[in-house]
Amino acid sequence: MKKILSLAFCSALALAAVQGPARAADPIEIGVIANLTGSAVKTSVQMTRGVELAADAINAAGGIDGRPVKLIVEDSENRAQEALNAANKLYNVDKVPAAIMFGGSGLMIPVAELAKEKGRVLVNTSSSSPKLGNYPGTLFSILPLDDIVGKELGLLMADSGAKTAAIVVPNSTFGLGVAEAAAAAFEAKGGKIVKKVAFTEGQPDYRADIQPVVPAKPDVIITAGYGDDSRAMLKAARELGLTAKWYAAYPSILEIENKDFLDGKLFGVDNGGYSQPAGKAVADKYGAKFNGTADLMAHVYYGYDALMVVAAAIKKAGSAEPAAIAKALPDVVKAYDGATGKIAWDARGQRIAPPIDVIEYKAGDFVTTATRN
Amino acid sequence: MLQVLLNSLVYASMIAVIAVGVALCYSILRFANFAHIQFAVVGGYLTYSFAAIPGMPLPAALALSAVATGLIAILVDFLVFSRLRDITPEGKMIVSWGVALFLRSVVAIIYGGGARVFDLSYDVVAVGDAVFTTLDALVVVVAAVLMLLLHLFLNFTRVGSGLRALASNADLAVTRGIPGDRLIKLMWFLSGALAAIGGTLLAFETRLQPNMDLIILLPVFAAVTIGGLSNVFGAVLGALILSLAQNLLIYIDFGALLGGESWQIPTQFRDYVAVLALVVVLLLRPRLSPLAGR
Amino acid sequence: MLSVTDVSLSFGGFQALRAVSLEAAPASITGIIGPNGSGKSTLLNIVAGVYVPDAGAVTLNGRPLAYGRPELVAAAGIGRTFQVPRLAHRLTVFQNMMAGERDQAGEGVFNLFLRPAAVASREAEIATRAEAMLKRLGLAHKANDYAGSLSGGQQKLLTMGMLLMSDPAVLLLDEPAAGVNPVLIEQQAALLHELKAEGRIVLLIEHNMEMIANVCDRVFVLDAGELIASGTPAEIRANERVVRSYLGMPA
Amino acid sequence: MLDFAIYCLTIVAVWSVLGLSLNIQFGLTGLVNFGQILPFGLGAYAAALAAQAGMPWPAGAALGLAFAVVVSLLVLLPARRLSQDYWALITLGAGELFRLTALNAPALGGADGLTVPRFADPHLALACALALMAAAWFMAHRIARSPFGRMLKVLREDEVLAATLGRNPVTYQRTVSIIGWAMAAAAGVLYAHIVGYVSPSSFTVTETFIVWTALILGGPGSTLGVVIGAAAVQLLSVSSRFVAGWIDLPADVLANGRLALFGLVLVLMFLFRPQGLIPETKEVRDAERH
Repeated sequence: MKKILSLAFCSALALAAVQGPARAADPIEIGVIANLTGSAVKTSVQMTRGVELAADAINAAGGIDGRPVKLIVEDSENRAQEALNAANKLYNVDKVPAAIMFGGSGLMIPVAELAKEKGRVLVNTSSSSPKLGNYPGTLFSILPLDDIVGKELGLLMADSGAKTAAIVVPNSTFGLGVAEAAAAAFEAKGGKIVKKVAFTEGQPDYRADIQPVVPAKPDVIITAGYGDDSRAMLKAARELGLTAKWYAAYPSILEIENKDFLDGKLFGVDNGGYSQPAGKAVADKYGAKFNGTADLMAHVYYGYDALMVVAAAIKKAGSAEPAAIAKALPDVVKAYDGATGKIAWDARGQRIAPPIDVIEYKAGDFVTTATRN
Repeated sequence: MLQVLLNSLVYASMIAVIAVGVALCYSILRFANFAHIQFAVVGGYLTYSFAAIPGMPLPAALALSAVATGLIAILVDFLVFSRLRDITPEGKMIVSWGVALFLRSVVAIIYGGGARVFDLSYDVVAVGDAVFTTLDALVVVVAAVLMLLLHLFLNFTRVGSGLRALASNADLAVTRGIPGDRLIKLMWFLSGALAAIGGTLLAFETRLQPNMDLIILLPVFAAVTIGGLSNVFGAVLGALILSLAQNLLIYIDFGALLGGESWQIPTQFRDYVAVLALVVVLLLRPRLSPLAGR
Repeated sequence: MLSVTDVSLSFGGFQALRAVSLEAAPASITGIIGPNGSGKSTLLNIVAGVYVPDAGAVTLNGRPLAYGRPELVAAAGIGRTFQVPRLAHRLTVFQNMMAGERDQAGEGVFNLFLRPAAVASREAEIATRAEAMLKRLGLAHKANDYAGSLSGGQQKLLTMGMLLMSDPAVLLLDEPAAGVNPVLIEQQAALLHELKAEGRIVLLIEHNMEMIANVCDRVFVLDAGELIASGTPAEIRANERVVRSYLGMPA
Repeated sequence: MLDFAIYCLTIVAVWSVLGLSLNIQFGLTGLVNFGQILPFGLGAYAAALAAQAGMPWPAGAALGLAFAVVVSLLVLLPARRLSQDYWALITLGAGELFRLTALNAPALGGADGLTVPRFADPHLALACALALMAAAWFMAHRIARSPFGRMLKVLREDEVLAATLGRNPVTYQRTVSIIGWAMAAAAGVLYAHIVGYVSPSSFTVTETFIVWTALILGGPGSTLGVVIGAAAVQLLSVSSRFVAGWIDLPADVLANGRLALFGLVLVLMFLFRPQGLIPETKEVRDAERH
């Protein structure tokens, strides 16, 4: 058995060693870390597809200075240790200069620590924890922090004339972060929060969670969340007869459970994508490659922009060395008009002042009704 | 309050249909079968697949799935458990976990990790302040009918009384000419089929996920334990008690009770009730260990 | 002196023992016989501390037993064997024998890590005794075999040996001769005589009347939870009621 | 590449400690702990909480061990009356209670968990992990080969026999639980500092059964076997990533395939080699010494 083990391990090492250091004509390898198993799989896959579309676009245009981009996709299983395993493999064995990652802060922060230690680049497409600002020069976020989006959401609610609101969010950093910022902005404009529900994700049914919201009779409901949990949550709300309007951060990542229930009653803010020409182009490519845009979520745009800015940085720096990429990144984004609109970073590499799209769900489609830059 | 009762009844129905299978298996083979709950998930997915066949009505898909899952349970017993009848109960539990892990992963490979949902149309019915759906009503009725049929089967058929004899004293039953092996196969078929129906009902109400078994593991085992592990109808009662306790706990406004501001226990603490019920019931049951009785 | 006084015990509605009394003196072998279900094993289980009697008392040298705490009863010097021998099957015969000794420095975790020398010397002492005991039982050649691989009779000898390691004042033996080949039965009988000579109290449940007649000083007969007779083996053989209710039937 | 090997070894060492801990509980004593992740998680969360409060890591370690010991006694309270399959359900429930609490208590970071300072130097992490593994190995080996371990094995084979020999099984079970849980908690403390993050998703029933797979694969009761089992399971996990690049399977199929393999290993080992790859050694007495 010892023999078999050491054999397996050695062959793994040998396999990795074959890949060796990069030469000029070699492809540039970029890592992708996403939850391909475990939970939040759909959004992760959407992000990965976005990166793939970007890679297709780059390679179709002849690559970066003649070198094609090659993606190495690793699964994080939505567990910190597996995310670290994945990042360790990408940074230490595949020696990728940069990795694009989908995952909550619980996974993103350990990987950011490792990236910092190894002097590599990590591009965040999903996590919005304020702690991510602690890795300047290592971690760059395509997604803006929750407080920005949350505040815009709160203002939008107040503008609609709503007086009372209930909060129904998952008890994650994302859900609570959005809810807090939105509630603060809403209350500053004279609104009142009448009920707050923070549910644990991963439960099959949320009827008992939504139940207490019904007697509170709010005008609007602040929500955030994605995937199967959002679908189950909306189903419970519909069955319990909630008639309030919904205000969501990134409404496209909600899984719409019943079109009629939410038609004309779901609003929200997102940054870029829907109204930008670059976003439309990505959506078209998505439709061509993945059989239509029915399941398209905003994460496609984040993934797409993530790889695009990394590629632009490599091109500008004339080198795929991580330090050069990190140095070039803040410069190239200034000139980049991407699927999620213009990207502006603060000194920590966190996205600020994103263009905000105001979105309404009408007749089964997310319609951008206004854009604030 | 009426709403709490309704919610409890619906939840208890789904748990009970799955829990009786665990009790059935425990009563005859004397081990807690983790794989049983995975049978429920497999059954749910099978119903989903059969229903996708053009022209297949949902009830037929459900029946097919029940039969198929029953056969899978027999197959698992033939391949695994029947060869391990002599090992300790805890050894069997570990093995059954292995089986569950294997099935769960295979389901995930075939269907992917994301959730699947049945696209059902149903209406919402209001009773005073409370609401329920016609689907809820269907779930409760199906569960009740199944339990009634199981009761009639176990108590008023020759095969059923054979099963009961096997459960109360396997050695004696076999020496009296009751065909033990065939009855054990029947037991597996029954519990597999029940699991499939329970799993499908759960999927109707909520969703299908490969790891759904982990979500309902505690409630199901708590229900079975409350009912007395080897008592089939105790499991039904256990499911009702547990479900009621869980829903009441999050319904009661403890803040107002204590004269303060409204404060309720967050819903996610529901599962604490299941675990606590499990522990308390186990503590209260005397003389389980060969050394007990002190 | 081991005294059982008016002991009664019922399980649910079933009266397993009804006011049973008996006494066993040091350096004696006392037999308990009776048909299956007569309450012999129940009585043994009470004396061994497994069951708590509903009424009555069991005393050893005047001190009542810790009912319901078999490990305390064992520690008080009452050793028992089982009809189906209980052994650590996946330990060697020698290791089983070593486990029989109660007072072991090496069973304290602190000693184990802080006083390894004391543990080692005590272990060597016990090993010497275990070796001697195995020789005495005629099992020395099996020392390194798994206990589970012994024959039934050898296993019964081994369990007796394990008890003797901690020098019990009382031995409760549950059908030591059942299913054992005649050669080993003779060996057992010889061992019992030795134990008696050492001044121990031996209580013996047995169906093998030859064994009873060979070794016992006094015999008590149980039937349906009640004591129906007592006396020397010869007296018991002559007792009409005993013959009718027990000995007359094929055992 | 070397860094990756160092990281892998570190992870293997940590999981070996978990395996050794389960081994003295189940392999030696027969205690079926389906909540093995509980002491592990307690250690990890204690390290995280101490770090959050600005305390140095030894404080976290001490806190973790203390938590584990206290909770092991609490969970063991009912054990004296229960047979092992019930004990399995209780520990399973206790592990889930812990996870639910971590998931729902804001002070414990909720679903998003807590940050822990990471080892600055991977070599240091490896050294610490190896040191802990060596200590656990030494303890486990010493116990297995001692009179104490002998009585534990008697207990495993037959609790009634142990009582008949004048031992109180509960006392021994309690001691074993305290040692085993403290060991697992120490592994948890180290794990937190290696991964740099604790969150409820790292402490699920699945993790418990990864340890079980390692134990059953390696050989219950065998110290060496368990370490080899843990190494096999963890390295299989890591190396399957390379297999993915090789045979071009989707990552999710591979990850699930790996879990399916673990399940299969559990079942097949029970069916065909219940003693494990490296069976427990028979303690033979050398007659020539005397």
